[in-house]
Amino acid sequence: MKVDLTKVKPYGDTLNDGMVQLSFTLPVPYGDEAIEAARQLVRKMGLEEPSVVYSKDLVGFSYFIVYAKATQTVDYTKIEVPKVDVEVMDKEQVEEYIRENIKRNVVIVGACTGTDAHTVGIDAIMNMKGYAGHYGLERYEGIDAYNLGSQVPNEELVAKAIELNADAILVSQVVTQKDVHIPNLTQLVELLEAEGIRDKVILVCGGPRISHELAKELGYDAGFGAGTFAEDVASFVVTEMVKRKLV
Amino acid sequence: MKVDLTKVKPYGDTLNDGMVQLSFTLPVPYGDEAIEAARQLVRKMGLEEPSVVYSKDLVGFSYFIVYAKATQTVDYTKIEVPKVDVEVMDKEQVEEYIRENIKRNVVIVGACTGTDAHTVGIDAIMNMKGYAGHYGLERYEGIDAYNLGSQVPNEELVAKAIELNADAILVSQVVTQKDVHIPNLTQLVELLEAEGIRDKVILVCGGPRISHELAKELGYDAGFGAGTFAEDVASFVVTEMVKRKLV
Amino acid sequence: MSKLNLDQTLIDSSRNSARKIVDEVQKFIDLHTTTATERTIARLLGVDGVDDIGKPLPNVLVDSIKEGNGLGRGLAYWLGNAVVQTGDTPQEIAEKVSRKELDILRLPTASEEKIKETVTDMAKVAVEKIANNRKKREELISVLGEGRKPYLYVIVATGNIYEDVEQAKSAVRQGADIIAVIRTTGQSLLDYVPYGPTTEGFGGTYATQENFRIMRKALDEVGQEVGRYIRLCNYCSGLCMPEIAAMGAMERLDVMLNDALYGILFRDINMQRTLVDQFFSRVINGFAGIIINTGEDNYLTTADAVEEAHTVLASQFINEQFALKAGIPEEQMGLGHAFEMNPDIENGFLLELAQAQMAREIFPKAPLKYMPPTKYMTGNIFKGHLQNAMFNLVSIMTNQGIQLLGMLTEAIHTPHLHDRYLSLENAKYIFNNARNLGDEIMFKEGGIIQTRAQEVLKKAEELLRQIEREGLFATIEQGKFGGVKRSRTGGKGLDGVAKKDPGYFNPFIELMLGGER
Amino acid sequence: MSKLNLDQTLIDSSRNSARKIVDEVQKFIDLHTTTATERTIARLLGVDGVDDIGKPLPNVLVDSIKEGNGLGRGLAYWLGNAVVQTGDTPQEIAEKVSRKELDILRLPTASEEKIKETVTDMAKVAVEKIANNRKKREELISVLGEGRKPYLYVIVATGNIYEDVEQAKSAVRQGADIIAVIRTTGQSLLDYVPYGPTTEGFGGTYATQENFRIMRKALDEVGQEVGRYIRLCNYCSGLCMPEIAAMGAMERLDVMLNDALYGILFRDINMQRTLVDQFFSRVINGFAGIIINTGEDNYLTTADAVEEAHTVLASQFINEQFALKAGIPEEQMGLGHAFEMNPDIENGFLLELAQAQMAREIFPKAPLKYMPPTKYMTGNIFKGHLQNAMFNLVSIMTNQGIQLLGMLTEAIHTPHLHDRYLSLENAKYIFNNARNLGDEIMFKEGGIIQTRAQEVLKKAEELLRQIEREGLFATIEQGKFGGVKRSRTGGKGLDGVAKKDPGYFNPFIELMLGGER
Ligand code: B12
Ligand code: B12
Ligand SMILES: Cc1ncc(COP(=O)(O)O)c(C=O)c1O
Ligand SMILES: Cc1ncc(COP(=O)(O)O)c(C=O)c1O
Repeated sequence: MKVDLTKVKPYGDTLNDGMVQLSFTLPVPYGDEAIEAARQLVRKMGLEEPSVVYSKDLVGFSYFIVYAKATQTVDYTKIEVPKVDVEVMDKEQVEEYIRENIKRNVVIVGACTGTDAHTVGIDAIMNMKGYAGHYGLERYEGIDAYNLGSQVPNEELVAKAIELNADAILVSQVVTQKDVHIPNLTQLVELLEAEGIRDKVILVCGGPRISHELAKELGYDAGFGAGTFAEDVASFVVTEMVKRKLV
Repeated sequence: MKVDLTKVKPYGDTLNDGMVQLSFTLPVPYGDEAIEAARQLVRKMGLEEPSVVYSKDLVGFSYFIVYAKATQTVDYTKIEVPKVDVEVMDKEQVEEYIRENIKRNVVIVGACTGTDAHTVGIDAIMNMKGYAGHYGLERYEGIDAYNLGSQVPNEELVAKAIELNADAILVSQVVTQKDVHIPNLTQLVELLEAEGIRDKVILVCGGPRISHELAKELGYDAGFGAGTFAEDVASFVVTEMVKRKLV
Repeated sequence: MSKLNLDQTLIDSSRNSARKIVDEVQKFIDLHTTTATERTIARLLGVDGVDDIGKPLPNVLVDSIKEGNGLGRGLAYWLGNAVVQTGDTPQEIAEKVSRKELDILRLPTASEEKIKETVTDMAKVAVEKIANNRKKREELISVLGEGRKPYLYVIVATGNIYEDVEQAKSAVRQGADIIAVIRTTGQSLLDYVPYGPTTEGFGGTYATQENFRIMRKALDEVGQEVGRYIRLCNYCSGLCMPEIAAMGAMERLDVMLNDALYGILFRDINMQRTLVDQFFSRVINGFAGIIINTGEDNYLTTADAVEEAHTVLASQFINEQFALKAGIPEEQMGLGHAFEMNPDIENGFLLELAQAQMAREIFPKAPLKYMPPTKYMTGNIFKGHLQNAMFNLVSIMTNQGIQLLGMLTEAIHTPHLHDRYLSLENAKYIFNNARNLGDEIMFKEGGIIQTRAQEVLKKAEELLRQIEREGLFATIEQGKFGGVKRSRTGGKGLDGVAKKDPGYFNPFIELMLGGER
Repeated sequence: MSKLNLDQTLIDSSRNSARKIVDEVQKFIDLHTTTATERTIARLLGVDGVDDIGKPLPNVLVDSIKEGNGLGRGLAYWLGNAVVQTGDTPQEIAEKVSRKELDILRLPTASEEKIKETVTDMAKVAVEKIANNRKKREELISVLGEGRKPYLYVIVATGNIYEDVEQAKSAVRQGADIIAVIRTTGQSLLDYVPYGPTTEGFGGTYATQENFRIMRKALDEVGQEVGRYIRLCNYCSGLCMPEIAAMGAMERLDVMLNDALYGILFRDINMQRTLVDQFFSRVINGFAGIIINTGEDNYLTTADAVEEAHTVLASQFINEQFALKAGIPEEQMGLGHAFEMNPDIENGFLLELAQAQMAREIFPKAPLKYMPPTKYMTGNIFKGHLQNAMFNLVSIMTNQGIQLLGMLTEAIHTPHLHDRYLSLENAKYIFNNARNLGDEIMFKEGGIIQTRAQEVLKKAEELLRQIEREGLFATIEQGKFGGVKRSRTGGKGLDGVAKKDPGYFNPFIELMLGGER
């Protein structure tokens, strides 16, 4: 069993068998034709031998579970993933880094913005208690952390950042239905630019559907997804401040 | 909400959102690159906005659950499915049909062939008891049903069919791993042709992965899949006998 | 017969404390009204529609009264007087006010008696209509029948009422008993109720009276088709709590999310505002025969389900007393709790079982609303489906009333059409396959399950006694529920609260509750 | 303490009947030998490899003896004599026979005593090796530890031993305790054991000694990595039952599917052949410390799990007695049963619970092998995952020994790599989350669960008494097990059965069992 990493295919029970499981609903009445429609659709995706292993009449809709064989391959050796480019330090190391390189308290303002009321994520990063045994920023020596909570309008967040002379702004977005987070995150960047302070702050966003790639696209300095801890963000913020000479 | 049946797309929660769920394993070590490989693969299938909602390190392999949006559409109005073309009669009707149109007993031989030992399917069709409240062929007046059981070599089945002067042969194939059923089903057709009796019998196969389409391709008169009852097969056999003037 | 060996004196003491806590708060409530409460009265008296900039006429009317500092007297007084003076209908008056053709604070005033009489006559029409809806529901249930308990409750949340309808019908055909139309993100913070049919929500659909009507009609139809009365649920919370109650009562909704504290804790709505609003909303729900669903489950999305289980129970006791105050019988109290423990906990299932059984024994007549795992759901839809199965199993073992079905995609998106089907299949399988398991088993004396339930009860009782000493407002200020701290004068909507003037009156309280407050 | 209130006299009576049934059959067994038995003796004496057309040398040797009508005397006699006469090793002799250089039936004959002594000395070497394997296993377990019961058992079935290895290692890393390499379709009907590493099976991989070795090595390695002894399982059934036992004993397998009746019922192997073969195979398994897994679960794939539950129990009693006869201690008896009821049955879960708890109480020391739902699995992988969860729940509630994990794709294909991961995750979640549920609950006196168990026991006892009267052969002829009828002289392999001559001997029975048969 020797995998050719330049031509990677899904693996069911034999190398390169290409096996993929799919499930979806089609808005057509249930019957043999619906099942055939499902098979045709999967074939159009470039998958071979589609086998509808289960189907169900949802009355006016038809649901399918399908197995099929992917024909496509991926060159794994060529993959490069944009990553937050920073050596993650632990709490003590961040504190020491601040003492040595910044020599003053770092001010961080955070909020869950727009109509989004999911505080648990931003709390996990900022509150004393932290998350899964990792203390939040409030507990870091050398960091002044202000968590504005949820449903904070972008305007209010910017005003607060200016008032506190913040070094970094952390934004959480959890509701992503119909991509509602995109305009909201974009508007914040615009507001900061309008206020002329975009360059003076480290701007970070996070949430379960946020990737670093997306964050960069939207004009943020970094983005953090599921399973982030305070130290990941803190490490990025303090190193970036030094890099961008914002100390 | 008006569905365009010439351009049907998967339906998640909005018409034409194209939402599809996939899961598969790639034989690459787990990490951000693996996740990106999964996304790239799904994009190559012509699906947009692939979102890896779960991934798991299987050590040397990586498992993914992905949601993405299909871009392909299917023209539902153009779909035609090859179907066993017969009016299904119930037991009494079949018996009456035999009395009126065939006027002698119909001999049917059945078996689960090759190395396949799954008798439940063929028993469901042939044995007295039947399946899910539908009596099997043995109980039909006017039908002499011989169930040879499982693991029957094709040669033995053909010999028995000749010996009994069978009108129809029923073959069950349940094990389909590595397509083992294809050569086995094909060989039976060849044997019958070699014996010069292919035209004289109604040849039917069945099993959970058998479709009428596949059966026709392989040279059978009909194929029956999951959820078949004795009356489906009986109706086909007796009508076909009359149609082909084998009475 | 208690399976848990719970100490009845602790239960009695808890209930007693809760009653005293609520008595205290009710004193405050009785002295105040709110913009939302007055808008509700306007709606019940027949005011509907929007002005030319889309502002709802109930808001137009109440804002004009508020600006003129007349809120303390109550809308009923001003509107009643206007009707007496002009002979117009409330709707005509509202329209005139919106066109600035009329200032109802500056009309000559009729006698209080005359006004009250006029208003009460109009109010009776509304109350009659609601009573008829209630009768209609009872009739339909007796003709069509209804699902077996636990009722299978699923949400629709496409943002588009017409898509919602399709999805709801499909869900009913797969076995759903209750359809809840989730509200769009942020609606709870709007200080008005949007108008008309809507197709543009995020993570949910606007609650509007027209949307209620559309869905009610669809569910009545599909209910006929499947031969089962299908209940419709919406959200009676946020800044328009009592208005939505009124709309729901008029459109024959059957179930309403309606918690005395939820808005305070989870939407940062001012506590004075919410507490006053919840009272009238509950009076309406109670009278309309609507089952309320309280929101204790939400605590466990921020606080730990093992550590903070007693706060759920304490809150259930409080919600029970608030509900009784508003005339809601136990049979309409869908007290909330949730299956929210970390699935990695050894014997976590036993702890969940203990909690659910405890709620069952302490609130024997309530159609308990049981919420599925959400917090520990992940993108692993296969594992998620199992978590939901274990949740369903606890429910059937402990005889819950309303099963809010968990969706295997909980961590990813609002449900796809087939997610609902899979959830219904999950629940139907487990409920049927283990139907009488609860009747068949006893719990070991002093075992993990009994001990856990006893401990939670004990801690809840202590907490309630503490709240009784300190008062509910102070308790919330300290963050005792869901770990969320709220100040008495913070949050949204405080400016909509007003002290009642001596002449204040709300005709519906008397009509619906059968006794003045 | 019985949770089921089972009647001990019925249990005793059942066991008593089973003993008598088996005593009768054992009389038949003791008078007969088979080609497979003799080939096994050849293997144990060191004969291995294949001839130039790929026929295994044990077959070459035994066939030559059979053709010369010498089978009744037994291979040990002929081969022993040849060793005495030629001074060659058994392997050398087999090779010469295969090259037609030697006819071992035509050599001068040494004294029986001399032959016996020579053979016994050689046999002791083999027995010693097997005993060492057993010690090695015990050592490894005491150093590495092992999984908690119920052991998590998964299959690999790619057809390619090298793919199997990858999949097995991945499964172990996800938590598997036992890896079973499923055999290719049809191997059980081969009257020889294939040779060497193989990569071309259908629905499973050939059982060969080399494949055993390859997998054993891989599991030892990954066991070190995860710090847990990993058990290897294969199939000791079919026409080569005892040969595979010997190979397994030599390669330190730990678990063997090994049922006294399975081959008869499900592979249409002649009943005389199977019954004789199973005896020697079990003597070897017993001595090698291998846990046997019996196949009662298979009944329920053809017969109805509600109607025919008592046949499972009856068969367990019979398998128990056959095992005792062959020196297998209770601790090595993985008696089989299965979670095979139609998931649509109301309270089906209660019936499954009753059956599993009953097996537990009746066979308290046996590491019961519990099989997952298969028959009612469909292509609906989500529902299937739930069926498996309920199965896992019954197991942890009733303290089963070996949990053969259900795969959500059971109705579709042999498991994909991640199917195994999902199954392991399923079992680990349920086992951990409901770890002590069984200790916590009692069953209602006279309730559905108790009543069901009592009924099944009663029917099993009646069936066993009937079999005792009619004999096992006749019972199978009537189709009492799994609804499958087999005649005494039908099926495959009867021509491999021979009556023992007076001078017959098999050195291993004495050495392994410590008493001649
Ligand atoms: C808890 C919860 C709630 C609670 C929130 C309580 C609170 N105070 O936060 C309540 C019950 C109030 C709630 C309500 C709603 N919810 Co909600 N909720 C959840 C739930 C169950 C868990 C979210 C959570 O707490 N996760 C745990 C935290 C720790 O994870 P996290 O947020 O991902 O954060 C981590 C990382 O992402 C990252 N991170 C997050 N933010 C940031 C920011 C920065 C700067 C950085 C560096 C990192 C970072 O670090 C964190 C720690 O590792 C999820 C489902 C699920 N299982 O995920 C649904 C979910 C998020 N909710 C959802 C919805 C739709 C709603 C509602 C809008 C429904 C409605 N219409 O009423 C409402 C309204 C809320 C609103 N206005 O926003 C949807 C979102 C769908 C989507 N993709 O858009 C979900 C997925 C459920 C569903 N399937 O419908 N919800
Ligand atoms: C029962 C069963 C067994 C029993 C069989 C007992 C018996 N006497 O039949 C036992 C335990 C012995 C067994 C053994 C094996 N099995 Co098996 N078994 C199953 C199981 C659980 C159910 C099959 C069944 O009975 N279905 C019920 C019947 C009524 O349905 P059906 O066969 O589809 O028949 C209907 C239709 O298809 C149709 N039909 C069928 N035949 C015909 C013929 C005609 C002419 C017509 C008209 C219609 C028709 O009508 C029937 C009624 O509606 C399936 C898994 C599953 N849940 O499907 C695995 C399964 C079929 N088995 C499988 C395998 C691999 C095996 C083994 C090969 C494993 C091994 N290596 O040892 C062995 C060996 C058997 C062999 N040599 O063939 C695989 C097949 C994988 C594949 N796609 O190739 C499955 C899918 C399980 C799995 N995931 O691994 N098995
Ligand atoms: C009692 C209660 N009200 C309302 C809601 C809904 O939230 P929103 O106020 O955002 O509509 C919930 C959330 O589940 C709830 O439990
Ligand atoms: C006892 C026993 N032996 C053997 C097998 C395997 O079948 P085969 O004989 O085809 O290898 C099974 C099937 O599960 C079984 O239960």
